[in-house]
Amino acid sequence: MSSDFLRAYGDREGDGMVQLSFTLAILPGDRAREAAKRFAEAHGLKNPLVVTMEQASLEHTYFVVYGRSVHGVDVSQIHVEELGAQSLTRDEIEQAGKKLGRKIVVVGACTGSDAHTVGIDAILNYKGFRGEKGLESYKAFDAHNLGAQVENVELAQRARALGADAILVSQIITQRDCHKENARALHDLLVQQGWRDRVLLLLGGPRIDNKLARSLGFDAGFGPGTVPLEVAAYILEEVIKREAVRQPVMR
Amino acid sequence: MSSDFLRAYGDREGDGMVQLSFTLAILPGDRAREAAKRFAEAHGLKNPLVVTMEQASLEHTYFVVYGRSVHGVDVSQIHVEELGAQSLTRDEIEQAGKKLGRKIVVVGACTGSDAHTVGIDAILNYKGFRGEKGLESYKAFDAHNLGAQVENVELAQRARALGADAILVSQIITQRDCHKENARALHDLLVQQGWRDRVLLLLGGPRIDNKLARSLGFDAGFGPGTVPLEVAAYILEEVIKREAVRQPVMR
Amino acid sequence: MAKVPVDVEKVARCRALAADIARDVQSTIDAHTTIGVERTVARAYGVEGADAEGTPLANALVDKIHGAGKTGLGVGYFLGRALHAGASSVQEAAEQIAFGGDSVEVGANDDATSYRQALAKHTDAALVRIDRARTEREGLRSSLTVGAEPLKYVIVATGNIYDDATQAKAAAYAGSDIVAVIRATAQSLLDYVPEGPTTEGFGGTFATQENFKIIRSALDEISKKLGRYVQQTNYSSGLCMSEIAWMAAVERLDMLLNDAMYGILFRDINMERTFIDQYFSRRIIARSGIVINTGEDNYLTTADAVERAHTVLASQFINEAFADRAGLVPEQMGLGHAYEIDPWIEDSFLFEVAQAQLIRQIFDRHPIKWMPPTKFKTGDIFHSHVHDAMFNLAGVLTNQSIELLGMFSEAIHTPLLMDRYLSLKSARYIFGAARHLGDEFEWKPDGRVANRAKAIVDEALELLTDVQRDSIWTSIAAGVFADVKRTRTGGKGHAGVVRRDALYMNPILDVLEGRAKEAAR
Amino acid sequence: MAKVPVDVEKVARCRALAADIARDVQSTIDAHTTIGVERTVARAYGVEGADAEGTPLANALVDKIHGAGKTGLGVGYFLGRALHAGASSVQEAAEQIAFGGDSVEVGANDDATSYRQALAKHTDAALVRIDRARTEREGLRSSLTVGAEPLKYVIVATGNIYDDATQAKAAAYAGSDIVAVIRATAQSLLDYVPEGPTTEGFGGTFATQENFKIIRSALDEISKKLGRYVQQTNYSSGLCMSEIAWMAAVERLDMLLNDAMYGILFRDINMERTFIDQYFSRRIIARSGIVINTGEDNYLTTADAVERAHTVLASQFINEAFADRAGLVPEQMGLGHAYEIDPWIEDSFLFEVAQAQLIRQIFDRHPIKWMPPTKFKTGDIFHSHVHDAMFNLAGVLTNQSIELLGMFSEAIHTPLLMDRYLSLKSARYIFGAARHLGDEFEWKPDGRVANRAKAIVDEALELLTDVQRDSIWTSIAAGVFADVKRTRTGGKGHAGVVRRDALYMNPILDVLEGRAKEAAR
Ligand code: B12
Ligand code: B12
Ligand SMILES: Cc1ncc(COP(=O)(O)O)c(C=O)c1O
Ligand SMILES: Cc1ncc(COP(=O)(O)O)c(C=O)c1O
Repeated sequence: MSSDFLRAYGDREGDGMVQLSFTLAILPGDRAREAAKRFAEAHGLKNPLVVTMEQASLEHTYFVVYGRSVHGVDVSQIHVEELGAQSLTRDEIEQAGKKLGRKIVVVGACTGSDAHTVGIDAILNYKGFRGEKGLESYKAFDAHNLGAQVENVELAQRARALGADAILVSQIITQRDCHKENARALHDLLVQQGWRDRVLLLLGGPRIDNKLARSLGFDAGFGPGTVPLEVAAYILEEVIKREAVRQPVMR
Repeated sequence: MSSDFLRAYGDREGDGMVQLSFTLAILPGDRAREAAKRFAEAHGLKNPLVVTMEQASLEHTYFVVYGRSVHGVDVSQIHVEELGAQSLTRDEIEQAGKKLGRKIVVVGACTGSDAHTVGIDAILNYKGFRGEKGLESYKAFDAHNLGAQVENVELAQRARALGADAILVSQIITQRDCHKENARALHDLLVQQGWRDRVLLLLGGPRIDNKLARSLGFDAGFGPGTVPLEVAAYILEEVIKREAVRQPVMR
Repeated sequence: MAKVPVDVEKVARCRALAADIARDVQSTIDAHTTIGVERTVARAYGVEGADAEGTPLANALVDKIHGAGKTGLGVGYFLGRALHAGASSVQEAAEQIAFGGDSVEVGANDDATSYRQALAKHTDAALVRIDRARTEREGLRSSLTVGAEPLKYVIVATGNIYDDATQAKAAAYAGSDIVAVIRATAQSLLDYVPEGPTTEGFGGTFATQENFKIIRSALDEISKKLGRYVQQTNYSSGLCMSEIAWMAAVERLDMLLNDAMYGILFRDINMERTFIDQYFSRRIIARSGIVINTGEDNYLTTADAVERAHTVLASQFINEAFADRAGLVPEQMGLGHAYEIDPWIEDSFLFEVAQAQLIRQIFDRHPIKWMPPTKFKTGDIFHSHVHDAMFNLAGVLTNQSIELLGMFSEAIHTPLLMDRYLSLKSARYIFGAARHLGDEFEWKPDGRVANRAKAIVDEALELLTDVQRDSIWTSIAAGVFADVKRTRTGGKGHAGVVRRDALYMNPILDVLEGRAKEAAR
Repeated sequence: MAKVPVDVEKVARCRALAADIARDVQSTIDAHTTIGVERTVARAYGVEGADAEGTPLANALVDKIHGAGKTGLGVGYFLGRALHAGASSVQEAAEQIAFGGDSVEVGANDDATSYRQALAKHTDAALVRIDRARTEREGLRSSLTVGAEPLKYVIVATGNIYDDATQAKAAAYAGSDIVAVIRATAQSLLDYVPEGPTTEGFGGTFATQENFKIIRSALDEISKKLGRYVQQTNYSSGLCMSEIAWMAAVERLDMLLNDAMYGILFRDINMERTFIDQYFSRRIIARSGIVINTGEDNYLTTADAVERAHTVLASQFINEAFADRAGLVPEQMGLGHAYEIDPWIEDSFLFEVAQAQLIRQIFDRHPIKWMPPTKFKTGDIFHSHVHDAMFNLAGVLTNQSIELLGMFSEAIHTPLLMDRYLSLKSARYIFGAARHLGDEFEWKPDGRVANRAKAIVDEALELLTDVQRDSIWTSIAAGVFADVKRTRTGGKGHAGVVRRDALYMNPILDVLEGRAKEAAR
């Protein structure tokens, strides 16, 4: 066990203490307590303590259990694809944008039947997020926010028409993984239309991370708390990188 | 899978949804999120969602994870030793006590260095618990409450001197299982002194249940929320049962 | 109750301005109908069922008429004509028109008066159906106890109506007074109401007539078991606003989310369409005794709750004015607002209380509906639970009527059974522990709370003055509410708006508006 | 601040009665010493270390004297004699007496005056050590910022001092102002203070001088890192009350749990022993500038918090009177009370607020210490977190000085790192969100809150009248506090109480009591 092997920390190094809560379709009692205990044990909790057992419906009981987990993670085995972008200041971005000699066109939308605009607005709109202005406010960018409830087909068409360097997709609703389906479908559509490689694809939302986005065919993913600057920096760097590789960009 | 096979219930039958929270000695970030995810997966959570990742110290991060547990419990396989006692009313107890022709002597204490008297007081003292009076208030019982911080040796000696039918032990402090050690030690002491079989041994406390008490050599265990009546009914029935088997009781 | 100072004269001016704003819109409403309104009329007359693809007969019928450009006559015109021509029932009439090749042209010797007569007994029946449901609801309610205010309102949203029923009963068991079945994500943009029970929905469950029945019957069952009447609510909103209002009326729902402007702002539904639909939906609601819940809470999810607090109040005056025009009494107007200030702002609790108390006092006969924190919720469920606790405290302190309980998992998923149970437990505790807190003091007349309340009234008055001057159409286009801009003819569903013909026939509306005599019963 | 009406005349009578009660006890205190007091004196003179079995030299020394029945002369007498006889240091003197066969009999030609002289420079050194620690503490404190009230006080209790240090730093990082290391379950009944760092304890960690040092140094480190001074506290309580007070004084602790009667009631420690020990401990505390926290909160864990609320107030007056007699200024008297009313009682929050506000007003210069709900906590950690939230709200509303933060796992275990983090986060939120709530109103003079406050004063006055009449000895025997009965000569540690001899020598006490001149420095 290397020192990179982490166990849960309750109040002592390596004590493995975790808290688990759940509902079972059983009524409170000795049997139920035992059932909850075994359920916790099945997860690898040793000597689990059923500290709450309360009837939550005519058929269900809610439990809270504490126990010492036998599990751990070897963090030395974790290789996450960190986002490439360096942290640039707003000024640096504007400088680099000037050098580029043209505005970077970004087109964003919250797609499918998802009507949550706040996230994409936070990134794109002038108003911004946490006191930081959105991409609209940058001279380096030409930002188009199509709003919410935008179908993939429409988004693809508008983006193409605008000559987008980057498409920004927001997905907030995640019930039964509809965000994954929706995102992957856009990627597939662009592949089918033959221009996937010519555009940066960004995905964002409270349940998105870089790893997930990449697994759905996107170039990068942005999670909760993202600020416009990070996104601006990422797009700028990528566009410059790509510009260098393959000139001229079709438009 | 029989219908007795229970999975966790989130908002749909069998969805397996559980909530797990814990702390790891790692700082927040993509690696930490992945570590938390793998940690959750190790417990059998499918597609775990790391919904919280907050730095809780200079070295630790606190996580909340939701995921669908693959585990379940077969409740048909659970055979818990339910407490024997039927639910009697106070009147029925007093009636049966009268028939018995003598008072049942009970001696209670909170043992070891444990100073928590409230639990044992709730069961024994006149004042009682949740509006229900304690064993002191029954004509059928002669109740002696030795209070807290009572050593096993002293308890055994007093109980013997008083001719106890039942010894009631309360254990509240459970850090590093000191309650188990303490309780088992009393049992062993009585065995050693040769009169374990002649007395009922009851254990109670917020982390006690019947199963645990029996595994420690006690006759019955009582958990949180116990009311005096349950205890009275249990002792009465057991004493009557034993009286019938082996007459006369040594005193 | 701990009161804040309210300038009654300013409030009166706000009301007068709002009445003006609504009056301006009413002329448009009175001159138009929509395909949604007409489908509602068809359903009220008894048109039911759907074809194999799931297209409701009401849609097929109205689409046929609309395709022929004759919606301006009203579906009643054509149904009456078919009945007059011998159709044995409204259903048969509808089928003939939709599929049977009946003409939807207006003939030279059409006789509107006879058509209206042919409809008369059906008009009566339609109203009787609503009234019966109302009587039945009121009977059941009065035979059982009802919860104390703030009423504890919780949502269920599994996507599957049968799971919803399980959870609705669980919620009732755990102490809720009102259960809402949240709608599936996409439903408000559908221009039809799905048929039958449904078991697949994202973020919620479809609102269908059958689903309403299933939940009502589950709640009736548990209400009787508990001896406490549990209310049901759903959404009369989106492109089928009035159809759903009618379904709710006949299926004995108790409340409806229903707002004069929500669809415009949050679903990008056309403005005219929304105003016309809301009017007819509210006419039905007024008749049925249902309580509406308006959606001003939503404004604070897109706009800042400190800076734009007055837009909520201004909009409430407008919603009140529209509701009043549709015949609702104040006791039916559950005006909405929300606890959405950034919790980390110093004295945020005081600001929340100020607004809650202000609204409570201004709309004193109204069953105010209060929404919990949502926007600043994070995945930290423990902290989220505390945030909701402060909301609950503010609710009982300011005596809100309907308190939609927050869920600690708000930022994560629609509530699990356990989440809802804990939410109810927490509300029960706080409503009890601080039951009479509001009776114990008055707010200092020049304190932070009072000054905040005064400022909100001042700003609302200013805003209403502007809106009255510019008209609501222009004001919404300028983004005064929710920081969202919409145009009069933009948005979804505008094609379903039609100018009424001189012969426009809607006998049900005539009764609801009090212009036609009611049948004796 | 939202005030409740307080009858100042009644409060003055309560104070006078309490002063009387304490005066009665003082005659016993002044006539006695205890083995605990003498060990403290020995330590103050520099006696340190322990033998291989862990018996501290201070114990071996005093046990020897006590065994010979000479405790009444004071350990100072014998140390002074040994020094006078040529011992090179106090430590050597102590070793000689304890193990070296020095006589502990009083000789015919003993010369107390010389012994006292021999001690003089050591007496000075003992006081300098306390004063230096105080100066150092005050210096560090004033070089850093300190948190706003209510101060956020949290406990750590892993059993292992090194884990405690980790958690103390974590707590500081997460925003705590004060960190307490809870003591091991059995320690208060030990008649010695263990030596060195300890890593095994049930329910807490042993209070040892080395452990104090470890935590103080961890907190100094993090305080400097954060730029915010974090206070340390522990327990001066149990059979080693005054020894621990001395250790805390020299190791720069900031606060101490220290109560005139807690040991009697909750640890069944002998009454006389406790009163004598508390006096000497407080004399040291007064000198060191430490703030005490009294333990009236505990009463409400065994007695009902609604019915016995006045016993808390009455006891606070008594604790105040005892503290005053020991030279503490009000700014050092952190009188304790607690939020322990059954949360499911209607208006329980109002009752809690009434008491908290009342105590805040009556003891207006005192750093009131408020304890969270514990007794009605269950394993439902989610609900427990909400319960604590209401406590936090009441704390900021009534402006408590020191708020011991509740932990959601209270009914389960001593806090995990995560539990403490969340507790601090919640307090930070509520203290901010309701920061000025108390400035916004006054309680109605005849409301539930005000009437409750009045009733508590009335009942406390009545109780104090009885106690003054009967004496504290008799009253405690009758169970007036905490529903617990104890007798004057019963309980643990009575054998360690000794009547002072006419020659009793305790030069340190003489200085602390202001009877002896202080050395110039
Ligand atoms: C505000 C809100 C609404 C508003 C939306 C208003 C609007 N115009 O946006 C209203 C009230 C209309 C609404 C309605 C509904 N909502 Co809603 N809503 C929320 C709420 C409270 C906050 C979301 C939000 O604004 N967050 C703030 C923003 C700034 O954060 P963000 O979206 O995460 O964005 C940040 C990052 O993720 C990132 N980001 C996001 N997108 C992108 C894109 C790119 C390219 C990049 C780089 C970054 C990026 O950057 C942003 C800034 O940091 C959440 C609960 C919550 N607290 O999260 C529920 C929530 C999202 N809603 C939910 C639901 C179910 C609905 C409804 C379907 C309910 C119903 N049936 O009525 C409806 C229907 C709406 C629809 N069709 O989508 C659920 C989703 C459940 C799930 N996981 O699937 C949630 C979680 C609530 C819940 N617990 O039930 N909602
Ligand atoms: C009150 C209390 C105290 C009071 C005790 C006063 C007294 N005279 O009893 C005081 C303040 C003195 C105290 C001190 C300490 N306490 Co304490 N205390 C509690 C508290 C808040 C409530 C316990 C209680 O009274 N419950 C109410 C009674 C009615 O419930 P009950 O005990 O479960 O009893 C019921 C059943 O279990 C059953 N039952 C119990 N015994 C028996 C016996 C029989 C025979 C039967 C049939 C039934 C039965 O019937 C009862 C009625 O239903 C708990 C936290 C909590 N909320 O549980 C902590 C708690 C028990 N204490 C704790 C600790 C650590 C301490 C200290 C060691 C802390 C310290 N270092 O200072 C000290 C030392 C005391 C000691 N040596 O034991 C921990 C224990 C941790 C653990 N699991 O090991 C707890 C859980 C708090 C915490 N989270 O840290 N405590
Ligand atoms: C008035 C109103 N209608 C409807 C909804 C629900 O959303 P939708 O109908 O757009 O799905 C809300 C949102 O909570 C609302 O406030
Ligand atoms: C004044 C006082 N001393 C001590 C303690 C700690 O308990 P003990 O010293 O008995 O272990 C407490 C309890 O919280 C207390 O209030």
